[in-house]
Amino acid sequence: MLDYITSYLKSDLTPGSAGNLFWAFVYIVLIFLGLSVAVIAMNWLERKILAHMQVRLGPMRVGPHGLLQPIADALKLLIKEDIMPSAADPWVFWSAPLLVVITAFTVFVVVPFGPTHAVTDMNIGVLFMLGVSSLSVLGVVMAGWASNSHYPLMGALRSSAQMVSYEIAMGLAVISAVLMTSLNNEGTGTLSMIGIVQAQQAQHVWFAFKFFPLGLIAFFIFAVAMVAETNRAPFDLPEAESELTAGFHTEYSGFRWSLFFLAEYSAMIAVSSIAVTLWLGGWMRPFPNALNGETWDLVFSLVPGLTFLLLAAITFYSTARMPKHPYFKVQTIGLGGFGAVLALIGVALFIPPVRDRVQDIFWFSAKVAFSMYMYIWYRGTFPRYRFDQLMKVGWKVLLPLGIGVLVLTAIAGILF
Amino acid sequence: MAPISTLHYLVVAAALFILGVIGVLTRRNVVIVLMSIELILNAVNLNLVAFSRIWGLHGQIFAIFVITDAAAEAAVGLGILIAFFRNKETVNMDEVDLMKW
Amino acid sequence: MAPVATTFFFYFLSALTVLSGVLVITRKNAVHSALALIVSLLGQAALYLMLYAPFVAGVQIILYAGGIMVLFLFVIMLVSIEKAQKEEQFNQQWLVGLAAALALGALFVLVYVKGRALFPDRGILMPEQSNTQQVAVLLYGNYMFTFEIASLLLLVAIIGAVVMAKKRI
Amino acid sequence: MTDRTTIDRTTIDRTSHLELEQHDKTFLDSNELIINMGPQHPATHGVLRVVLKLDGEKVLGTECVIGYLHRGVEKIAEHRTYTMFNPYVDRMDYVAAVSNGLGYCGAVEKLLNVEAPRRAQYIRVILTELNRLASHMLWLGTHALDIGAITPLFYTFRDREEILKIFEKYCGARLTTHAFRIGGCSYETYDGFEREVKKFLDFVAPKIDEYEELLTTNRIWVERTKDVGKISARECIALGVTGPVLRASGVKWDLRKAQPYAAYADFDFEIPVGENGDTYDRYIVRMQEMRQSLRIIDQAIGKIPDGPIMAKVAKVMKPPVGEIYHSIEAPKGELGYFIVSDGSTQPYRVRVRPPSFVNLQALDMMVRGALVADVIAVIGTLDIVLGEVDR
Repeated sequence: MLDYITSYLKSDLTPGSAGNLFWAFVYIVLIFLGLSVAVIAMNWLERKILAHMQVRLGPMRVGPHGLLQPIADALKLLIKEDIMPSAADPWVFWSAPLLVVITAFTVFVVVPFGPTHAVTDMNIGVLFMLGVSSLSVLGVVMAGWASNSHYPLMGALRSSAQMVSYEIAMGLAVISAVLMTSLNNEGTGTLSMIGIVQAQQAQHVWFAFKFFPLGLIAFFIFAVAMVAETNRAPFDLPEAESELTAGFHTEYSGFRWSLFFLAEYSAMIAVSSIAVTLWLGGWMRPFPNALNGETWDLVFSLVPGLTFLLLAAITFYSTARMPKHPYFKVQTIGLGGFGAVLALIGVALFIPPVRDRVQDIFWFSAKVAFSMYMYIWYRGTFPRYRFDQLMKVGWKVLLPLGIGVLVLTAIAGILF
Repeated sequence: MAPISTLHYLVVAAALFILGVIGVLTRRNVVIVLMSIELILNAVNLNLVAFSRIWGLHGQIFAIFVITDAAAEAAVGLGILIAFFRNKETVNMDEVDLMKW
Repeated sequence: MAPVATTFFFYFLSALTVLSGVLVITRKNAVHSALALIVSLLGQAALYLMLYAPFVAGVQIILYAGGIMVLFLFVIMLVSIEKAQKEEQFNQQWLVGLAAALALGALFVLVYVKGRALFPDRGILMPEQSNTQQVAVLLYGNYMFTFEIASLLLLVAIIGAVVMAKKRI
Repeated sequence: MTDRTTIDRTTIDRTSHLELEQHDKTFLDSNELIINMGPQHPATHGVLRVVLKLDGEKVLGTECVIGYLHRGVEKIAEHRTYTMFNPYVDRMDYVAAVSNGLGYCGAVEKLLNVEAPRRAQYIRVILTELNRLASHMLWLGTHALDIGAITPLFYTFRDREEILKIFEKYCGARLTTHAFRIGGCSYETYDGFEREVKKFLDFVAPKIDEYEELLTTNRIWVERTKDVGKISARECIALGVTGPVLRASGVKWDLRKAQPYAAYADFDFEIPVGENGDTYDRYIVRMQEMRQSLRIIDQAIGKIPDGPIMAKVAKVMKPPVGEIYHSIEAPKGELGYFIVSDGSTQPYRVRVRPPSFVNLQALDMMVRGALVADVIAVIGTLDIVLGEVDR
């Protein structure tokens, strides 16, 4: 048994490829937990960042700087009465949020957090991710239809039309990235998520900067399409609050609504990880071509620890600025404790074996986090598109652009 | 239990095919008839892929073509359905008895 | 990787596929039928994976479950189904249909029993790693012409669907 | 089978009454879906209920159902003395309460044939223009929010707060100010009023640039607002639409210039006008108006005269028998008061011509043939306050 467990650690395969069920299970649990924590953190961060963009403070009451707010929200949602409209179709109404959540989580089976840190490595990885994430539209349509109400139905129709049309632009952008993986001596490309990152490693470049500006344009197309896919501002028409109240999940409440919420955020993380894997070098550290060599490797390997120390420093600074009043005593201690935990993690990340193991995961998460920040930024900045304009952007701008980039990438691949 | 052979897959495909045929022949709702056709096409696909395990990949290519065809068929079929519904306000198969409108 | 619990998964998936197939043709509500069909299609995609055809499985999920079925659901929502639900679900010739289906089933049984030798039990295991490549080589090599014709078919289908569904040209 | 007429903006019959009963069961065909937007809807700015008749996403017609906030203000007036009724008018357009008060006081003053002293007139102008700024800021924030830009709302509310602080210091109330009395002002300005208003002017001018930076050249904003809710000058006049909506259609009509009241004749300012009468032009016009208000306040603060703030008005007002109509340019358009006096202490009849109510009439015409999302944009751009629509 112990051999079975330890044997995997020495191999350089993913648990799925090595056929090691135990570790596959461990990875699944880890990803599930990590994703839940990420969604909770994202909830807090989105509210905080948006608030600071909008000259306000955001959640401040529950816990120091509102740190416990997402947990309070989750508790509230779980305790809330779960209402089902009497005219709703119970089975479909019940299964729609489940379907959305399941598809959003299933995608993470193939997301490579590092060369061995993925549940499994499929040789149709990208196809799998696109396919499974395209299933979530079914959940949206089911939710809208099952509610048996006008606004959800309109939201569902809008979102299905939107998701289906943006999937095409997305697919074209993905194909041009896959095309770039075939630029090796054998001329064989790959659809495997790990294989794509390895191709970028072999070519010493992130695909976003390959064939400048082709890679960048493809990345741009994907970046726009992925916002539309996840129904986020400025493409949040299906749940446009000022038009359709809440779109397809108007009739949902309590736990079922929180499932939609969970699915939306994990879908955002999922498409961000596709973008990171395909264009931003996956787990590679920044500047793989310009700043290479032992010294730079060492310098970049210190970044994770430094990041956490910086976060800890910010936390300590905020702790020092807390009002000196007995009422805030618990909160101040809590914030200080949080900072101490961050600092401990930061210190732990400097220990060489940990440092080497964590590198890949850190860079991958950092890039995904950057992408998530962009999501929040869009939401704070852009007005919402109208439906016909949304379709126009999808079909008349992104689609021709995608085809053009694809053709040009193929030509560039032959020429260079 | 016996190891899973090609024949097992063929039996599943046959079952799906028969279900599809029953659906096409007996249902009155046009949408469900169209879906039954999809079932039939899928049964064929399963056969093709199962055979491709023995006689090479050509079966999979055919399966892909069948899926393409299914997409085309669904698009045209649903287009006809919409046109039909707009004129007759029903999705009943038995009402489809005019060659033009 | 070596397949795990093939027998169990085969029986589980085929039961799922066939049972949801039964639901497709028996449900009153077309949306329920469509959802059952989606489950059936996903079960089949998993069966393709077991047959070492991952590319076809991926195409099945993206195109069938994600594309065609969304189209179906879309149309079902557009046409009112409340009226269709209250009507008689099966037409008068359901006995004939059932008989035809049974005859077909008998034919299948006959073929499978008589022609058992035609389907050898040994399967040539496709090397999983290069399935997509092999499909691509065949698709853009031997079947290039067919591939182009398929694209033409799709174009015709698009135009046809638009012409049919448009209110007024 | 209903007749399937082509629906597009050019051929649409913009005046026919919407027949809500006549519709099919689904929305596959031309005239089908009836959607009830409001009275509890995030984007109808209160308790407005709009019944939409839709073809898919396209609006075939609308019907406004109002009255959810009706409080019978006009009827109340008949049982209050002229002075007692003054605070009630603040509750109509509660985001521009000062303008309401100015209109009412002006009307009664005309009826009594008294004139407020110059200093009072200047204070009135300053506060009214500040209130115009506040009202336009609130409009901008909510309008942008309706179109999906959530950030401007907080910026405008932050800056509106400064105005409300000045109001609070002046008269003790932030929203329903009751700042003016018949015959002048209730209060003398507080110490440092001029300084604070000047400080506010310096503070707010760059902020308006900031809003414009966020929106004016934003591609999505321009696409969402250009050619949306178009209304021609002719249609505006036919419907009695006034205010920025009218001016955005190209009519240079501003009561501050056309029939100057208070001290507006003393100031130098321009009337911004648009060309197309679409939502974008209305946005531009209102932004320009905010700058013009700054100009007026700046001039008023510069030459505010000394003197009394109240004219001699009897404690118990008994205006002569007669009737009077007095209107001012409120932030939303022409706000008029028609008062009939029977010589007693109470008005015989008060009728308010609220700009929001009249402008709301244009909604149906503006959104026919547009999309659902445009209805939201148009409701936002009309800048209605339900308190004033329903009274």
